[in-house]
Formats: sequence, C-alpha cells, structure tokens
Amino acid sequence: MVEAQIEAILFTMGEAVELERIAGALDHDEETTRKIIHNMMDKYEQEDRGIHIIELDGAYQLCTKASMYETIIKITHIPRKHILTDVLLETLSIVAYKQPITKLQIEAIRGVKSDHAVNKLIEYSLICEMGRMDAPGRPILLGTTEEFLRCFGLQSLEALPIMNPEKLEDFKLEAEEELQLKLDI
Amino acid sequence: MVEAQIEAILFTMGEAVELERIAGALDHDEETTRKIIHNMMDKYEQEDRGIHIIELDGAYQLCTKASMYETIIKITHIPRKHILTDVLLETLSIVAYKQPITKLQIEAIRGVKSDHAVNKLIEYSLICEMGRMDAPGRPILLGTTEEFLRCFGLQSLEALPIMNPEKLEDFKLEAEEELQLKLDI
Amino acid sequence: MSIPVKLQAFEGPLDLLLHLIDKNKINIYDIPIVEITEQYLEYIKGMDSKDLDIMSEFLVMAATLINIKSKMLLPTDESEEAEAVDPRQELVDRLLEYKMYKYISEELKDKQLDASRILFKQPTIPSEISDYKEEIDIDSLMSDLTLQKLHDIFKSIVKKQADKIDPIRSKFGKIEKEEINLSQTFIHIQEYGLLHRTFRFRSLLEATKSKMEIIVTFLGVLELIKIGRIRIEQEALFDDIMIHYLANDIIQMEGAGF
Repeated sequence: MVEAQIEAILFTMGEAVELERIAGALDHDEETTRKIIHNMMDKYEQEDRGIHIIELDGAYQLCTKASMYETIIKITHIPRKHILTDVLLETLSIVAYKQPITKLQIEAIRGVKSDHAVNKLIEYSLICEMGRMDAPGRPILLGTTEEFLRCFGLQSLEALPIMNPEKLEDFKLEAEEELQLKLDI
Repeated sequence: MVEAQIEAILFTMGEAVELERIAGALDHDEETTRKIIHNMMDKYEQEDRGIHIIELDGAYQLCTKASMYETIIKITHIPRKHILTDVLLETLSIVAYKQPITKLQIEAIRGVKSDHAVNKLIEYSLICEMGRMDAPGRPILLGTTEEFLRCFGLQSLEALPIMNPEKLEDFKLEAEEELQLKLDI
Repeated sequence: MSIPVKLQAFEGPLDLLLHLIDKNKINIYDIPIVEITEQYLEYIKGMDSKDLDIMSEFLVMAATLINIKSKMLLPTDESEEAEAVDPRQELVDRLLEYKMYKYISEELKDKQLDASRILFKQPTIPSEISDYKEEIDIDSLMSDLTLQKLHDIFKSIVKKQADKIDPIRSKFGKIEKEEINLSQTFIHIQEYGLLHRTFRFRSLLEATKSKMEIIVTFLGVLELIKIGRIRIEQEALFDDIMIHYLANDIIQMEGAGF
C-alpha cells in the first residue's frame, strides 16, 4: 500500500521529489521511506517494467528506462492519419478567400468556436500567422501559406477562383433589395 | 519485454494512445496487443501499484488510482479542472445522449437559448463539431470528445448511465403513485 | 441580465414549470392547467423585462400554456372523442424529457466527481527524442481537394452569411404588441397558393412586417403540409424552398384542426 502511494506520488509529480516530502506525505520517517523506495527500485528493474525510479541527490523520480528509447522513437514516428475534415475544409476556404483574417472573424462567419480547426490547419502548414491586426488586443491575422498555393499549382493568391469582391457585392445587394422591398410596403 | 515497452509508451506519452499506434510501435497485430494490455491492466490492479491503465474508446492511458487521491493532495495542490454549472451539465447530458445533435435541437429540449453553454463546453473540449447536418442551413452537429470520457470516467459512450426507457417508466410510476394517493383521499 | 434573484435559479421556462409542478405536488400527467398557468404568469410578471432574449422564451411558454388552457375549455366534439388527444400531451412529453436530462446530469455530476480523483501526467518525451517533428504529407492530405471544391465550399458559406443578414430579423429591436389573425393568415396563404400554384417560400414572407407575422405564416405553412394541402421541395442545399399548392379550394382553419 505504501509502495502504491509512492508510485502514485512520483507519477503525478513527474519531476524529482525529495525524500523528505515523500516521507511527509506518507507519515513515515525518512529512513523507513528510503528503504521502501530502494526496495521498489529493485522491483522496477525487472524485465516486464518499462519505467523505473532514479535517485537524484536525495530526490526520486519516475522515468522511462533508457532501453525503451527505441520503442518510444518508433511510436512518436508513426504517422497519424490526417484528413481534411469538413470543419477544416470550411475553415480553410474562409481563410483562403478572406485573408488576412483573425480567428474571431472566422468564428463570426462559422458561428462556432474554431480554435481546433485553426490549430490543425497551422499544424498542417496550410495557414499561418501573417502579422497582427492594428486593433485592440492586436489579434493575430491568418492567411494561407506558400505550401497551400503549391498544392494547387497556383503562382499567387490572385489565381484563386474569383469570389471577391463582385460576388460579395451581389449577395449584399440581394439582401438589401429584399430589405427595400419590405420597407416599401 | 512487450509489457515493459507498453508501460514505457504509455508513461512517456502521458495522453491516451490508440491501440493501433501501440501495436504499430511493437510490430504486433492489434488483437495480440489488446490482449497483452488487458493482461497488464489486471496486474496493475494489485495492491502495491498506485497507477493503472484505463481504456478510452479504444485508446489506453496511464493514470493514478482514485484511491491514491488522498495521499497525492497531501504532497501537491491539484487544480480543479472546470467546474461545470448545472446549465453546462444539463447541456452536456443532452449532447452525450443525443449526439450528433444541433444547437437548435438542444435548445428545443431545454426550452432556452444555449449559445453560451455550447461555447463553454467547446472551450472546455468536452464537446466538438462533428460536421454539418445535411439539411437546409447545414447546421453544425455536435458530439462529445475523448476529454469528455476522461472527465467522467467513462470507457466509451456505451458506459453512459442508462436512462431510457426504464427511467421514464420510473417517472411515470412516480406520477401514477402520486395520482393514486390523490384518488385514495 | 437583471432578473430578480429568486428567478435567477430557473434555467428556462421548462425549469420553472417543473418547479411549479413540484411545489404544488401535482401529477405531471394531469397538470391542472388553469392554476399552473396563473402561477406561471405570476412568476414572469415579477421578471425584469429588460432582457428580451430571456423574457421571450418565458413568454413563448406562457403562450403555449394559454393555448392549452383555451383548448381544454372548448367542449370536445362527442363524435371525435375516441381519438381526442389531450392538449397537454405535448407539454407533458417535453417536461418528461427535460426532467430526464436534469436527472441524468445529476448522475453525470457524481461521475465527474469520482473521475476527478484520478490524475494524469504530462507527456515526458525525452529531449533526445522530442526534437523529432512529424512530417505531414500535404500532397496526400490535399489530394481530394480541388480549387473548384474549395470555391464551392466558400460560396455556400457566404450564401449562408447573406441569408443571415436577414433583412427581416435585422430590423428586430423591440417586441410590439400586435394583433395577428391566425385564421386570416391561414386563408391568405391558401389564396396565394391558389393564385400562384408554385411559389418560393420567400415570396410568401415579402408582405410580412413583423416577427410574429413570419412565425404565424410559417406555422400556417407547416399546418398545410401536415394536412397535405401543399408540398414543398428544395432542389439543392441553400436553394429557395419551393411550395406547390395541391388543393383547389380554401379551407377554414377550424376545418384543418388547428
């Protein structure tokens, strides 16, 4: 039971914890605690364990065994499956056509928080920071990357299918006309 | 040896790791890997261990045992994650049981606007966008996240407390009893 | 938001109703609608009406209650008694569903408390390894995406935005008391239908001046769909909804069982 407590403490703390603090949390004297920890250290050295306790200047820390590095390298190198979900596509198209644009502006258009989508697109190097807006809080402006253009074989942003600004005007006019209609009545 | 590798992976990564990735790093098939992990899970339940493996929707994560909590708070301050108000909990339950669901559908059940609650839950990573509904206006569909499972100690959505239709029956019985009481008088 | 303190506890109209039902020890399947409506109205009278968003939700429920009350006061048609539906049924169903979620959220609260005793650790990838950055193959990521598709996606978003700059709704600033004649609107839609046979839903709204009128028109359309007098279709997402008037006459609302 004491061993379990020590394991839980070292796991949660992550960093090296002084013997004194461990003993204090367990209501044990330091000498007994030290003995228990060293007993545990032996157990951790068994083959079926991937982590062990190391001692650093009177403090103890739980960490991965060096022999496990290859496995860790392997798992960190396994490529994850990446797909452009509808959410990402939608966000990407907004950035492409409205850049430079802030996250808040994206969220206003989409009607929902978009941190996750923006972060993913940055991770994928499809969009990036383009500076900051000269406004309170100096929000970050986002735009598409060269990588993005290259994927479509585009020389520059001007080559994007035209939407702005005529089309936008059309939509606005349409809406205004309807408003006018109503006011006329 | 394989067990040691799995322990090292889960310890190092900290987060939930998909079975698929673990198997990939070990050069094992998923079924064998799954069996080994479940075998390990049993071992971790022994008295002298303070940590164990939990399953989250086909991924595995190392964490402390709940029984260790009292010991750990003696040594360190544990910041409370997000405290969910009744409004948030209510909205979250609706999303959990009815997902994928639109904000309008949530509002129909609650009888009140729910923008604030929905946005907060997204901010806390407890719910997320799951795409858009194939209907006029293409409203956003919401569902719960892995973080939701973790925060509520659920292995998967199937582990949600069952409510229909027994619970409804209970309510009905309750109501009928009350009615009976009244008729008896 | 400046609702009096005693009311702040209610999350919405359903919450308030459940409270009243509880307080009065009423059977949810047999709500004494007259009393409950009175109590409900009494409550919302005490509300600060400055916050229209909140107020309107409580008012919608008030209207529902009054509607149910009036229906219950009407004498039931003897011949139709067999299939008569209790006007309270829909409300009861909603209340039960809501109550269920309230109940389940209590259970979830307990689960969260239990789970909060479990602690995790941050990733500790050794520095020798952590320099590695995952390569993402953008070309395969983007393989299904064409410029045309990207353009279409953006177009549909802008269209949605344009719809949102709803000239009607953007004019809402205040709630006015007004007389909307439901049966008149019901007949008006049919007159319009007889005249045009096939028309855009939007064109029906062109003569409407207020939110209430739009709502009533919409309700009328729904009712006409329900009784099979009109058919609607939409060619593609975001297109206008087309309405086809199928009948050759006009019926009164009473006949439609409104």
